[in-house]
Amino acid sequence: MTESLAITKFSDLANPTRFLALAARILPWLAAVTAALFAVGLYLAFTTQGDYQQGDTVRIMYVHVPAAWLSMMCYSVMALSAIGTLVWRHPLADVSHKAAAPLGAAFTLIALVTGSLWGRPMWGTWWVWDARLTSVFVLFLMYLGIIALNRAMDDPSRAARLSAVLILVGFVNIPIIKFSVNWWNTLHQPASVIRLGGPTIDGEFLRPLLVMALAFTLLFFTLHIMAIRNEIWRRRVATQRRMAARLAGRES
Amino acid sequence: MGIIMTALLLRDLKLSIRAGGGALIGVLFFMTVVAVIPFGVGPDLNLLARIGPAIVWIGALLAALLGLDRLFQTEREDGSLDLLLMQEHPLVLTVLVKCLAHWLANVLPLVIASPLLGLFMNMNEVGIGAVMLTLLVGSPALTFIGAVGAAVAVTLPRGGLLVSILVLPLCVPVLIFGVSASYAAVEDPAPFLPPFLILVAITMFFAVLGPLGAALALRNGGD
Amino acid sequence: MSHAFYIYTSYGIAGIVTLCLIAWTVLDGRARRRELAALEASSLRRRSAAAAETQKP
Amino acid sequence: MRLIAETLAARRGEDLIFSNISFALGSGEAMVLTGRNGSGKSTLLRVVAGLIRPAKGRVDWVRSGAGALQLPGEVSHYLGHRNAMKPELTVAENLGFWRDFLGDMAGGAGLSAEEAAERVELPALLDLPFGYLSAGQQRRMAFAKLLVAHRPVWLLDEPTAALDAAAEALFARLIRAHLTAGGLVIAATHQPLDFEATQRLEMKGFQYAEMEEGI
Repeated sequence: MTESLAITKFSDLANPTRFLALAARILPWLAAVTAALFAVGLYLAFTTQGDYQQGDTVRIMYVHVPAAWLSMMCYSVMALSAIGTLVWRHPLADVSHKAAAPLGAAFTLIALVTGSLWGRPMWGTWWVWDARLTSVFVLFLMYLGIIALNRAMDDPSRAARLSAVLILVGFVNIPIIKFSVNWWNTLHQPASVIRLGGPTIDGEFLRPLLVMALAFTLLFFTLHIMAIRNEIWRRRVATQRRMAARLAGRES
Repeated sequence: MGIIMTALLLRDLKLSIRAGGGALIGVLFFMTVVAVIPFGVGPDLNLLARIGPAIVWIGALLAALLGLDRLFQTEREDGSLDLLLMQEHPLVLTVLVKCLAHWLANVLPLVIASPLLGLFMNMNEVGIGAVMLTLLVGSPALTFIGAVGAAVAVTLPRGGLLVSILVLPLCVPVLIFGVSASYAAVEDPAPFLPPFLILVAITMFFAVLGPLGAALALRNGGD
Repeated sequence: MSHAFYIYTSYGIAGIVTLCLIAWTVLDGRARRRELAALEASSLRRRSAAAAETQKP
Repeated sequence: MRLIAETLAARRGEDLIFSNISFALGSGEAMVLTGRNGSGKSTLLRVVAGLIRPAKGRVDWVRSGAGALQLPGEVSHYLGHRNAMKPELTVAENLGFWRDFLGDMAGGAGLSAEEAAERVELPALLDLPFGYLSAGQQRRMAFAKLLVAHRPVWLLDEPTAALDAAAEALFARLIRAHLTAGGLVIAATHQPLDFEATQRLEMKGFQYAEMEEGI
């Protein structure tokens, strides 16, 4: 939340130096709260009752659902930042979506792996081309594509603008992908697969799930702020190096 | 000689890590190509399991050819190729080491990623292991054959597509024996070893012929 | 109906991926900070050397 | 040590670039190639380096005393229009690679990357990626590449293009040092360089009569 507010509202924070100062102040608290939430969440995840139908495997949901949620939230954050880049030409927005892409890819990977591990005892195979899993996999490929695009270009501001365009096109495309994957899936096989999650979650499972979701969300923001900071530093190093090259030329 | 070639290997590896993720793009292409197949043929797990080894092999073949056109072209663009050509030590060895570096940085990740794609194609453990093993053994041959194409097309401004067109027909034997060895491991009556050993032989044959051909092309393509 | 293996594997993998992510972010930050410090030091050195040279004559 | 060329002729594609060029260069001698654009200065250097096969004639590297026969290209440094350095790698990595890859010939030793950068008076830039350097700095670092491995023959193609006067003087100094140490230099240049050229070869292209003869 901090960045998206900062990006859209407070032009004060446009200044990367201010952002660095703010980050240094917030980060320890954010990290501490995240760690505490994870401790509580993990404790709850392992002490609550198992589901009578799914057995203990429901515990996988406490990791899987928050990771899947993050994979989508991260893309939304990136889409917001991409608008920031293209519309307001905000320097922090450039950095923000570049820093978020690897985080999104990692959380999507967690969602995929845990989903597959949950599905193995349920379905008997590691992977089923279920509509949801498939959509998440397509999202994963999109994240990797954005990372590759960012890495392929030298000039950071040009890379930021171009990947912002890609992110927005992808964002618009997500509902279409989801719809077509659903259609493709029901076309080929009847809905025999047990849907992940579903509406039949009762309070017993809801509590650890919510705590874990909150913990993961805060983890994302902690890492995101740190990654933005790293990226700002990386750019400063690059500019200072170029400056050093120019200075050395002038002296000799 | 050892120091010279280690220096070249290390430089090429460093470049492939730094110069904008060539390895990442190859793996990504591999995953995307294989992942798109089910959207075409449908999510029928039995069908996917049956065509799995072939799809993974074709995906790896295409992905392995992807970055090959840059093998000598980057060297030529900045003038390094002239210096590589002028040295006293055999050019064949230089080409061999460059192929090795390219394989390590761009093709080995494909081999490592292949079990994951095997899971997506609903292949069983034996099949996945067989595909990975045949890829490990067969993919160097793709790089060696590709090096000839890359060397032939080195002076062409848009050689990328041409390299693939030149090289793909030459890769057919590798594909045939790689896929048939993978199938032989899964389907009982066919023996695994004969096609696998032929694959090994093909790789060793091209490990000699590829660098020789590429060196010859580089010597004659100079301007 | 115990699926302990799948549960622990999924927690394990999730943990490993998360830890890798944290480690990568932290180490990347440290490396950048070190580079900045090195650049700072070298530019200071250059500046002081330049200052010393202008004072000499 | 002598570098001898006899009745060289070279083509590029179907075009005859030059013909009937002969010279002999001994230890400590320098030859300057002059001539208008397109007269074949670069092509002659590439022929000597062994990068282009001559259409006629031959270049030989003759060494006093017994020893393995070497091609002229193998005993030469070639500084072409392009710098042969990777923009993604740091200057130190580039120089270190060429130092290891080129190796020293008998009869001399290359400098370390640090010393070479010191010689071209840009020691502060060693840790920067090569791509960050300005055009002139890049050219100087490309010249430093000649210092990290010993080669008796230097083939320089417009070494001082896009350089200021100070850098030109620096290059001339380095070339003089190489000549004093018994090296050979062939340089193609437009502007006169401040070192004593024992020979001067003006490239004039070819005569039509020769082309009709089909050399």
